[in-house]
Amino acid sequence: MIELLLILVPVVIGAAMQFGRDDENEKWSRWTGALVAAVMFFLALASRGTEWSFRWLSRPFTSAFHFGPTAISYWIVLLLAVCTFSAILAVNQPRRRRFIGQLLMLEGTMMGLFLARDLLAFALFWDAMLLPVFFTLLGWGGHSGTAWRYFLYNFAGGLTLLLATAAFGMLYGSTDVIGRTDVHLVGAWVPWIFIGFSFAFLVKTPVWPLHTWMPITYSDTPSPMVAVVSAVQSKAGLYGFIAIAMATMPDYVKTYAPWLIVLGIVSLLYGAFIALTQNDAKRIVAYSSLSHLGLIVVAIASFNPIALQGAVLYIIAHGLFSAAIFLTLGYVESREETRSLVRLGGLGASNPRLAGALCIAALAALGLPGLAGFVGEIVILTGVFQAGLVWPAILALIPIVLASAYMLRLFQGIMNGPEVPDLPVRADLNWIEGLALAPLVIALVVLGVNPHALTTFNPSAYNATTVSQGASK
Amino acid sequence: MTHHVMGVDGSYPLLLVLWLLPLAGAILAWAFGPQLKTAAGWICSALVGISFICAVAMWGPGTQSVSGALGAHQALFSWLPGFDFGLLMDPLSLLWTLIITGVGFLIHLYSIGYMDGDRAFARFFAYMNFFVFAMLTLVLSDNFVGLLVGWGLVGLASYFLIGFWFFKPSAVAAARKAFVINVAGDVGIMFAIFMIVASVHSTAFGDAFAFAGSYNSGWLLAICVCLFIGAAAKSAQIPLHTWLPDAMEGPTPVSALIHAATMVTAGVYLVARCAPLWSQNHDAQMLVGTIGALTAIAGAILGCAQWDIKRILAYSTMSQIGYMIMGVGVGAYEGGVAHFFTHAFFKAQLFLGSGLIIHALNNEQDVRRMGGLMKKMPFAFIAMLTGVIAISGIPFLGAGFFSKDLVIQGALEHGHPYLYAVGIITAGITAYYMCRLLFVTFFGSYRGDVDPSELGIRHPELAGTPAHGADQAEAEHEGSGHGQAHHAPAWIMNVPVAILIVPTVLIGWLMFGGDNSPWAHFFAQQFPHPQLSPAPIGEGVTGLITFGAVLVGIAVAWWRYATASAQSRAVERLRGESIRMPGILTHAYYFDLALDLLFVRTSQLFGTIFGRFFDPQIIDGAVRESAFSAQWLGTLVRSFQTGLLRAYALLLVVGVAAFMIYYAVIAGGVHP
Amino acid sequence: MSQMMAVPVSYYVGLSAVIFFIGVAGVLVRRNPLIMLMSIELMFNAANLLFMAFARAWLHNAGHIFAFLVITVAAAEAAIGLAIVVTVFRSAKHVDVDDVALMKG
Amino acid sequence: MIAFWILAVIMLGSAIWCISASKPVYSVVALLLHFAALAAMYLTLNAEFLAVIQLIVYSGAILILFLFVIALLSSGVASFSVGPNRLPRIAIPAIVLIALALGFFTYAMGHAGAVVPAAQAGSPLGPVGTADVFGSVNDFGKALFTSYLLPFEITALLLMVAVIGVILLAGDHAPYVATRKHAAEVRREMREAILREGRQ
Repeated sequence: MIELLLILVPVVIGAAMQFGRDDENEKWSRWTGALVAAVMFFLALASRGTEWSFRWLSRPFTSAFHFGPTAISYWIVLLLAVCTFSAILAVNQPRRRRFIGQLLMLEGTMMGLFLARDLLAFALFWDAMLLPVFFTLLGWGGHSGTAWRYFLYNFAGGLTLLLATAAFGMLYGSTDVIGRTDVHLVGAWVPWIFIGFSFAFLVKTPVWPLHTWMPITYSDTPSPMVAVVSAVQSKAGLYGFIAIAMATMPDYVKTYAPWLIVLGIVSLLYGAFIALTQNDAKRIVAYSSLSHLGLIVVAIASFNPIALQGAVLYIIAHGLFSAAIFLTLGYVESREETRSLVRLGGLGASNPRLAGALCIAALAALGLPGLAGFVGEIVILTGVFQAGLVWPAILALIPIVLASAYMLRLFQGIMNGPEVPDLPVRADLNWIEGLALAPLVIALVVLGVNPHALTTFNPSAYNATTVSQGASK
Repeated sequence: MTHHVMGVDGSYPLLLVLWLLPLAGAILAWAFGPQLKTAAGWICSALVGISFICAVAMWGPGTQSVSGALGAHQALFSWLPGFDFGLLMDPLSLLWTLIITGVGFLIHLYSIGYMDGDRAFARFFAYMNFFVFAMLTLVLSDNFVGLLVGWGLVGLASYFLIGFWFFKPSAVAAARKAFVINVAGDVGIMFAIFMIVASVHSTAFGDAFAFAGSYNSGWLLAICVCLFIGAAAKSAQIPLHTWLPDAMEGPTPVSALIHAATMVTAGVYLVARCAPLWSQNHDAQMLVGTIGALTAIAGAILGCAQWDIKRILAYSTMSQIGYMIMGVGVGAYEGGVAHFFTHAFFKAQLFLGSGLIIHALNNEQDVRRMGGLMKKMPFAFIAMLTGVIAISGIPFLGAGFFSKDLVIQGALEHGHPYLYAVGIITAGITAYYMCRLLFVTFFGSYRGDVDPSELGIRHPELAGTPAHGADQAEAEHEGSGHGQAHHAPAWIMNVPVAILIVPTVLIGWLMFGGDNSPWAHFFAQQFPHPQLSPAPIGEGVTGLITFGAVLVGIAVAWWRYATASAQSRAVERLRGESIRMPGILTHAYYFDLALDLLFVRTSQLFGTIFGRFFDPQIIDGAVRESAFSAQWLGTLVRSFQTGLLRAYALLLVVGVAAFMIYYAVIAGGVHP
Repeated sequence: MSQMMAVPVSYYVGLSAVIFFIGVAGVLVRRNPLIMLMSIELMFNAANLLFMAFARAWLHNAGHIFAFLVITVAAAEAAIGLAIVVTVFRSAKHVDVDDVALMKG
Repeated sequence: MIAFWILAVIMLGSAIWCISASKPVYSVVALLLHFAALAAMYLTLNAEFLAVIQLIVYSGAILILFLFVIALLSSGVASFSVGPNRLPRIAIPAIVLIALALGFFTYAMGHAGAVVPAAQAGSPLGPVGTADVFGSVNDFGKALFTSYLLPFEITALLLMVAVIGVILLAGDHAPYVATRKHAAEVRREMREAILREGRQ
């Protein structure tokens, strides 16, 4: 039942918050939202090992509303709860109540996605989670074209996901397979099913060359929303690769793994090079996301237990630091009304706390040892190298150097240098804004020092079987 | 997989305390800086002092040797199987710990005076303490990942402190450059870690070294080269040295602690720590030794062409680290480490001494605008004089002589006569440029009131003088109305310098006595000692040859800068020398330009092509074209929707007809 | 009767096809909605003729039932069609089908 | 056979007359002739009930309805063709194609081989008007109200819907039918309304 609460409570409350006049109840909405998000966090904590199921279809294949965290998604769900909490506290958009409502609905639908143990439910929430972002883009974003681009790209992915799910159901007879290790699809249709899944996952992640919806979406979406989107929603595809594709059709994933590695490496380099030359702060982070998530794709495609462990670490780490960066950039934008590195500068002198927050987030993103990003990077690459992928490992090291260059450029461009006189500097972080960032920063440091809690996840649940499967072939 | 632990396992609370105290100080000063005000400086210094005391107290466990395990080992936690973390204190790390906390403590004290009145006083000490913590992490770690964590964190601390005055664009750029180049080095170490984990499934030093003999030699060479990329970046070895001179944008105590005494020697530590790996591979030794020697002589030559006092010291640091790297590279680990040890004292001494001058002259760093300071600042003169004696290697009068001799002789003993020659020549050049620094700064008459153009100062920012942004820096530095100039440094700045004079002069005697010296005893079990054939030239003779080179250097410097005629025409001579300085030297062999073209510009070009052309034109273009073709298809289909009833009927009937034809002709008619 | 018995079903099919085609041509070439409706009736009847012929050939009265249903539908169709024609006429004062063409893409 | 040919000729002639008549009322007459001939052909095929229905429903009801509408429209000034013939030029090849298709189809059907068989002993065939033979009211009614009751009921429903539709369409409140002229009028009105608003 906890799963049901996790999904329905945010959705219902979020929907309820959409009613009423625009300017009503703005004040309590933040605290209601934060309270709901906090309760969701503790519910999510308690959800470990629980399951809930209700029969849905029996023909042409069986499926169920079956929810419950898997070994991996448990952490992603926690990440989602933390990020939503932070994002809600960081909301300073107009029509705040509605915005927070959208955030809660996004949380609920993504809870559904990550808790789903049934492919059909997974596909359902895959499309559902697009809607809050879409409406936020229409209501608060700059350009409606962005909203449509986001929606069309991701919905196209959702379509192939649904088709692949249907084909999966017809082939296997049931879609209630996520988190199970005994499902191994074979047949002439499986490559097509895999391609259908992959397309959805690659668009969502996104991976080169399906990424062009992402930079404009990330720069147009208001920061609290994009924090959650980049932190958690972008992990849906990666989670899908691990929990669905690798678990149920390992041989086919293996067949296509070289392509995935190539795409991952190209994303890695491509994103990093572009991030080096952008002037819009949020676009820098967007392209850096492309780069970082490419690394996770490489990790997944390398079929190595250590790399997979690192992928899970890095999924969480990337969620934490990208949320932190986007929230901080949101603070900067709300103060200075610009995101352009050309116009910004010298904020650090008058906003030391803001500078500190951005600094920690940027350092985590560039993989500073001692923060969570580094742990993921080194564990992934160790695994990738161990899997015999020497050149991918070498190429993946280049973006680490580039990351340090563009992240420092971002940080220094905003915070350092002479103070720009015509910027409307207002104030340093207030306590609510600080409270929003605190959980993210603390988690980054704790996981950076000792990520042991996260590595208790047993890769054999997904990988050992697949590896042995692959070996026996 | 057997688990090899270096050091005796156990619980060593002192080790944890000495490691974590500076971190506590950093957090304290960072979080409560505004409340603590100047107390932050005292607290942070005290914490580093306590760390030093703890390090001294760890002498016993750190040098113990029980059944082949040397030193003390404290296990901490584990990320994954193979990624185990712990602290290791053996003679090598003990030595580094003592220097980091001991010299660090003195420099902290000095900083209380130097940074007095700075708006971000507490922040400075937070960074300094953080640096000490990070450096301790680096040297105390018992595995490569922990070392890499420390490696990255000292880079961060260095970044913060170089860019401490972050309103200066030059400081910001220098900080970023230092950080990025160091990350390039980190990446090298990361790759070495991949190879090690792939071989031994563990990151622990013990496991990696126990396996050392059985590595494939190409593989081992690759590991060593990758490790050395990290070492070269951190220790400013050619070609990754370009960040070090720029790093002088940081406050002078920072230059003393980080960019002279401790952090930049991390590469030496790494090579010495991985001695079991290097000893197995002659090619790796050759490579490292050669690069060390090249850096030594290249840095020394550049030192002769600089006018910024801190840049001279920076190139001298680069050159001296070249010595150390050469030492540990060729296999003379004791020698290389010994040079680190003495260098830490005399270079800190030199930097702190120059800091006294800079502080007193209101941030003036150009030696051409100094002169005649001997009478104005006798204490600074003495401090600098002892430092110059030590670094130049004048026999028995300074510490540098003993350690440099160990390195040069070591090169010969391990069969590298060319490196030996380079070492001796470099010693002569070192003596020349250090004496040049001393004579130009302290002899003659004061030139601070001479118009810069008469001294040949054309581009102050290129010469390293803090020109743009300097006003603000000064305003910041003098923030609390501290008066225009510090003509009398506070005692707090003089005491650490005075204390440092003692080891600068005397510490070298530890290394006197060949194999029976206390130094050799200390490291008896640390490093591999291969059987070497005796060198063709004895140690005493080497000392004499070196001394000859040093005398030549001093004589040239004396002739050019210190004779009466040279001093009377100092302004014209300096102007002439500035103007006639070859471009290859003023631009430091164009390394910056080459790196900029090769890496920075290339990356930016890629980024621009991808971001401005590939993304919008090719990828989005393809998407747009497919959208257009869908639109075209729609227009095509739309043209059938004429609204004409009869046209619809026609289409319908044509469809029916098509079906009929299909069944009648293609499907072969009706079969009852 | 015997002469009639000799008629092959294919004759009926041919006749029906020709009438059907005449109906189609009527719908396509005439612009008068009334004649178009009548042409549709022609097509219905062509189909009905086939039903009858095959029902007779196989002695199964399902064909009759179908023809009956077709007649019913044709009646409904004619009623609706004529109602539309009247409505168009009342609104537009003419009934040229080519001019009632605003529902286009 | 002779009857078939005679009736066939009548049917074809009347059908061609129907679609080519210049006035709709001639078409109705032609159609009447056609339906009558068809009813006769039904009789030759032993479908007496359907023949009667054909006469009553088609010739009686539907054609009278057509006549009423023609009378209604002809009372006004309505012309049946305004403006150019807008049928696409593709119509002519299309008609040829259709003719070809039907020809092929007929040819294929010709190979079906079935003939309308003679009445034999034991077959349900009998003279027209006899009860209980194939095609009689009895035979037809039994089938309609037993095996085919559901289609029959649905047809009834269809008829009811048609009646309601006709009442709605042709009732007092005739719905708006968009024509070119109307659309132009609406646009003009809107433009004027906008101009009025602008002046105020």
